[in-house]
Amino acid sequence: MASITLDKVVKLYGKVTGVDQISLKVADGEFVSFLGPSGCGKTSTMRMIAGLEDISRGSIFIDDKRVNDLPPAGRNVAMAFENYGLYPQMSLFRNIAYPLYVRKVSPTEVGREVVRIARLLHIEDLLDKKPSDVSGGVRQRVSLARALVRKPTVFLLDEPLSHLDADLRSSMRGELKRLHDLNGATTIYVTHDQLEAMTMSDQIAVMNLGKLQQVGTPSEIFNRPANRFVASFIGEPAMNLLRGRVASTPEGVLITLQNTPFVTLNRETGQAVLETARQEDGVIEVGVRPPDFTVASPEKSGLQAKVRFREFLGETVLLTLDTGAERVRVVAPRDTQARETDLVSLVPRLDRLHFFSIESGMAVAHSD
Amino acid sequence: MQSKFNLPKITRWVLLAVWGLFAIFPVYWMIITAFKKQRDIFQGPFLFPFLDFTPATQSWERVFGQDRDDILKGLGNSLLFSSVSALIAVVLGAFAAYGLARYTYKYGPYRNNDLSFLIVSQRIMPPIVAVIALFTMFRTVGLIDSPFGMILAYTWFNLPLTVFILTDFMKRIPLDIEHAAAIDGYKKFAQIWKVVLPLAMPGLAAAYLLSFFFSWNDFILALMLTFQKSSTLPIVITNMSAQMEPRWWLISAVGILAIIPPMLAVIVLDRFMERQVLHGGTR
Amino acid sequence: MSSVKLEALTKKYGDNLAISNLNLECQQGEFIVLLGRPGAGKSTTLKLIANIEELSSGNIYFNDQLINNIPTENRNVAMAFESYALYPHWTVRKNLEFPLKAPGRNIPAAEQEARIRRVAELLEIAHLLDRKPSQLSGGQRQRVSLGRALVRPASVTLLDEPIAHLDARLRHSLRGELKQYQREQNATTFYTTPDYVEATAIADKIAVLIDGQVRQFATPEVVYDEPADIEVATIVGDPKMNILPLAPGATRLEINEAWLQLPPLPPEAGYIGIRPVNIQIFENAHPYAIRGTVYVTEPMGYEQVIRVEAGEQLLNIKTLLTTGTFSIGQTVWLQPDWTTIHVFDRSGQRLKGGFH
Amino acid sequence: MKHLLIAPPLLFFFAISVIPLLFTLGLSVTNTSIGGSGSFIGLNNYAQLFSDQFFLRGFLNTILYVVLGVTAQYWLGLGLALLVNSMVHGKRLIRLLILLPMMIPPLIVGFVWQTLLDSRYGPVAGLFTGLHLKPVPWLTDPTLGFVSIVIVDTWQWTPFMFLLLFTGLRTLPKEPFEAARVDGASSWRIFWDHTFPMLLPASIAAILLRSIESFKLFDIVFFITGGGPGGATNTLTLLGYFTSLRSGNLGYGAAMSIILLLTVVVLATLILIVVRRLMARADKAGQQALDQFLAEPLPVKVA
Repeated sequence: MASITLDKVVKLYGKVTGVDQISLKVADGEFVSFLGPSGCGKTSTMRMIAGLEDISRGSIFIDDKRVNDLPPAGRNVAMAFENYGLYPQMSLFRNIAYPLYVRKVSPTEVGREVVRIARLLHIEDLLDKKPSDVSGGVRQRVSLARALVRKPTVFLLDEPLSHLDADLRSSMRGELKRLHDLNGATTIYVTHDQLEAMTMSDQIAVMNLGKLQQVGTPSEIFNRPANRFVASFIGEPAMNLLRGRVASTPEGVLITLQNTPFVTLNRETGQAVLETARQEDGVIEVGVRPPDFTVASPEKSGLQAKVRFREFLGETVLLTLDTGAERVRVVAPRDTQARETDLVSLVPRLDRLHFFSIESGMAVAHSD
Repeated sequence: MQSKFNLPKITRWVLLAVWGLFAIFPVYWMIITAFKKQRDIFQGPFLFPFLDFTPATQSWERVFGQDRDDILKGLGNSLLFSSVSALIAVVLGAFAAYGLARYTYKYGPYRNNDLSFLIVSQRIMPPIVAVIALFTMFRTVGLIDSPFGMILAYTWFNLPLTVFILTDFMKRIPLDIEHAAAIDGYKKFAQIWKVVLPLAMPGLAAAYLLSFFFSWNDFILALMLTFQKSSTLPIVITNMSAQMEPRWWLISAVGILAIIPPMLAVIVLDRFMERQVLHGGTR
Repeated sequence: MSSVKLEALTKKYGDNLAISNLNLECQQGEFIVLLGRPGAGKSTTLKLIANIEELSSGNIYFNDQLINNIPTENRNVAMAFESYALYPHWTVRKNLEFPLKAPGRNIPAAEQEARIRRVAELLEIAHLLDRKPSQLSGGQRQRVSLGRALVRPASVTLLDEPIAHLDARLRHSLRGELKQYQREQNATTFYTTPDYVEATAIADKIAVLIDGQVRQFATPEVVYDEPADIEVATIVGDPKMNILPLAPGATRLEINEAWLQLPPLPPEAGYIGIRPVNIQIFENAHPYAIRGTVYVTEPMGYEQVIRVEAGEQLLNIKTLLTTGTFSIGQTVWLQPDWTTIHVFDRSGQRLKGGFH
Repeated sequence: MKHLLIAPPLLFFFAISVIPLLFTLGLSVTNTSIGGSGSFIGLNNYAQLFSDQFFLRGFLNTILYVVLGVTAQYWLGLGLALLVNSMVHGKRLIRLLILLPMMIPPLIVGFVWQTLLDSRYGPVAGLFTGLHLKPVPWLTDPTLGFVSIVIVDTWQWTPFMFLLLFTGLRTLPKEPFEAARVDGASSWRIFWDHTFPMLLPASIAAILLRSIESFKLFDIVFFITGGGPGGATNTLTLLGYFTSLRSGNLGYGAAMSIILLLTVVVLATLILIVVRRLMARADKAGQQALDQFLAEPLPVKVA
């Protein structure tokens, strides 16, 4: 097993910058997710680590050894592809065995290893089939099995669950996490699904537009998002981002939304918010996650809003509300009385507010 | 590093250049021969690049003078037969291919696959097997040496090919797109005309091109089924050279003319074949 | 804008029954969601209504008129395909225009333009009108396909997983807008999805499809609170409802040498179901609790899902992250809340009666 | 409606394929000659064929042309397709240049190569003299004549193979090749383990098509050697033509064509069977290995 270091890695496609100066360290045995929307450069980064794409600038080290000029075979990485990348003319058995055949492992050993992995992934009865004869779920597991059958320095998994249906995806998520827990292999996992990243990773590297946005544990990413992008990309439904006016009062720093007082911050948090707002016309962006609002009757002080939709989600309801200028989403207990067109007052949880600079989008403070 | 076949770059270029020389040289030779006099042709051999002769326009004077009418007739006939028969073959082939791709046929024991095989199997039959009978049949109904007869013969010759190529293309057009047109309120004919045919464009272009090539290059059918009036370019050229000492300079000049139409066809149709029309329609 | 009645629909592919004896009736303007796993027959049902697939048997009525023999192009149904099925050789605008220009519709040019504009704004594709489908991302293509179905008035609108491939933000905002729009148009809508959250959020009524049959047809609240059988119960809810088999006549549940006293149950009870939020988890030995081993944990924001091996069972538990941190292999104790259980008979049917 | 769609090709099939075929079959059991009627002579024509040195030579030649020509064209076409496919720039132009020979009518091809290979005035002879080598009688020596025909056929039709194989290569998915590189396979192994097998369907189609067309080889030979010297480069189609229409021996010529047709059908079927066998055998070997491993009980810790 090994550690991986990216040092100011850049990928250019002609004049377009696909990956922009990414620096990152993955410790031995860590499970790290590259998370971001499609086209954010996460897959390109992984492919550069695998050696499938040239590195335009910067360096990649595996265990302190610079690997820029090594072909994929020389890096001893194992990879599972988003579209499986199975060998269509070979049986599933031969597909899984292929990396071992190439390394001239003895046939007995190959058979033993393949069957072991196949049993682990519950595909041992299908090994004589061709990839075209089995379902997408099985193909996905074969692609994983082919990566897992060797003992590489690092596992690279490119959206390995994206084509599975919901049930299988959720159970495979658990299986993968257990597998990593058992073998402790350094793993890089590419995904656009924040839930996958949140549930499985030791560390998440959030990317957007080719740039690294934040690296941290799932809890850091969720509770202290570094900027507006990370804040709205993590968590479902997405965090509400509201425009507030900032004013200094004797009690502290007062934030006003829609001309009504919203919250008064303590000195420490307030100071940072105040300083940013001073340079930006006295305005700040307030982030509130949908579960962090409480729905109260309209006479209570809070953000006044009119219910636009009420959607039943089982344990909870999702309310979409109009505040006049903005649209707000709130997740509330299902016994919440508010119906469509009702007026309500939204009261935020004071210890779970996030503040972002309007101009740069960077987080200014978190009130926790 | 990106290549699937990892030869060093220089080796690749050298290999390509060797083949390129082999492939292009005869064409080059034809072009320079077209500017030689009979005497120069029999002066050789010289050293590469074989340009040590005085260029002459003897051949072109013949092409645009004495032999003009014959050549024009041959060129016109070839162009007419090839382009029209290719068009008919593509249209009929497209409809048949659509049928084979979308419907289930059952004629006694014959299903879709048997029918396609029957149609395509005609291609296996060497023309020589049919040509004697064809000659007799055509003579009986008076189609020998007639444009209609030649177009008919070439259409027959090419139809299996177009059906073969287009069936595959029709199958690749997602059924849902056709269904969408029905949902949107259009009847079958409009569905085919507005949606299916535009989406089969690369196939139609490829099928047309190949049909055109095969008719254009045909020799044996024209040899058997024409005499005078409907002679195609290859027959005209043969007649010109049916002498003890072939006039290579003249034949080369006509040869250059003969390459132009298929080249133009390729250049025009190549872009249609490259077009990824189906891209983006479905998930 | 019709009421729809599906009567004993059956669709066979060879020997394979895709839809068997499916019945469903809905009023004009209702928003019906067909919820089911992949392969349950959701798409097939829509295609039967559109007559893209031929009925093997059964009857379809629009406004009480039998329409079995009316061809697709005359049924006046609009449909968004799961595969999108855009016309790749045309721009987005032409794609949206095509249904409006169909023979016999005679929609004035100004109204066509207005409709296209309205739908393009609703779906946030107004800036893409002059692009071709190949220049769009997957999510944008899906919105164009949805737009083509919404742009014209239709007797029935059929939407086959129309927002499955959009990003989370759009999925949430579109859900509500879509329903609102269809309500304004007074359009009868059939909508398929495998995602129960989408179904409960948007539906007037949910039809749960399993093996080509409607297992339950009711409002979202009823489907969630009173699932008709075990299969319905496990489709609606994430993570899945835990289903525990009972020995005949059992009065207690034995797992890992511990047992739990069951509440009084009718004699025909065969299974009990407990939702993951209704099981409490403890790090230390706890009275009235069964022992288990953590199989895997999944933190997600404020909450976490913990899967616990207990005896033969793998139980799902959903709780707040603040409940504690658990690691794979750790021993934990579980205590179900008996007041919230669902009871099913041996064949998996829900038992009526007040067990909670 | 659906019957109307496939009516034309079926009509053509019966009118211009089946009827002439029966007609030719009928002719082949008579001694009909041009301008005269013949009488039924049973299988005499066929019997005679097998003692006809010209026919036997032509038969052998045809098969050799197909085998040698198609083999050469396949490997060259495959090589070119791989080379061009691995290029990043200039694909389109190179492709057009490679396709050029295919666009020239065989008749012209014949003339051009005749001049090229002429032992007195041709540039090839010129090159040989320039290198102080003895000029080679390309067209007048029986063996060399045969070789020349194969070279010209390869020159003209390698582009066709290239086109089919290049298109085939372009439709192959990208991921398996990347997977193989990550799995640690060398270029050579990737070619034999993946490219070649995945291209097999396209290869089979290309080889079959070219074989079928090669059996009809006529015009190139007609114009370059006319079948000579002494029938050394004859093909069955050429013989059939000379016998039926030049010598006017329709019945005998018809019998020749029928034999040709049978040969094509038998060979095409053989190619298909052999290929299917090969593919099935590869599967079977894998299957046996698998059975052996599955039979072995293994201590596996399943979660």
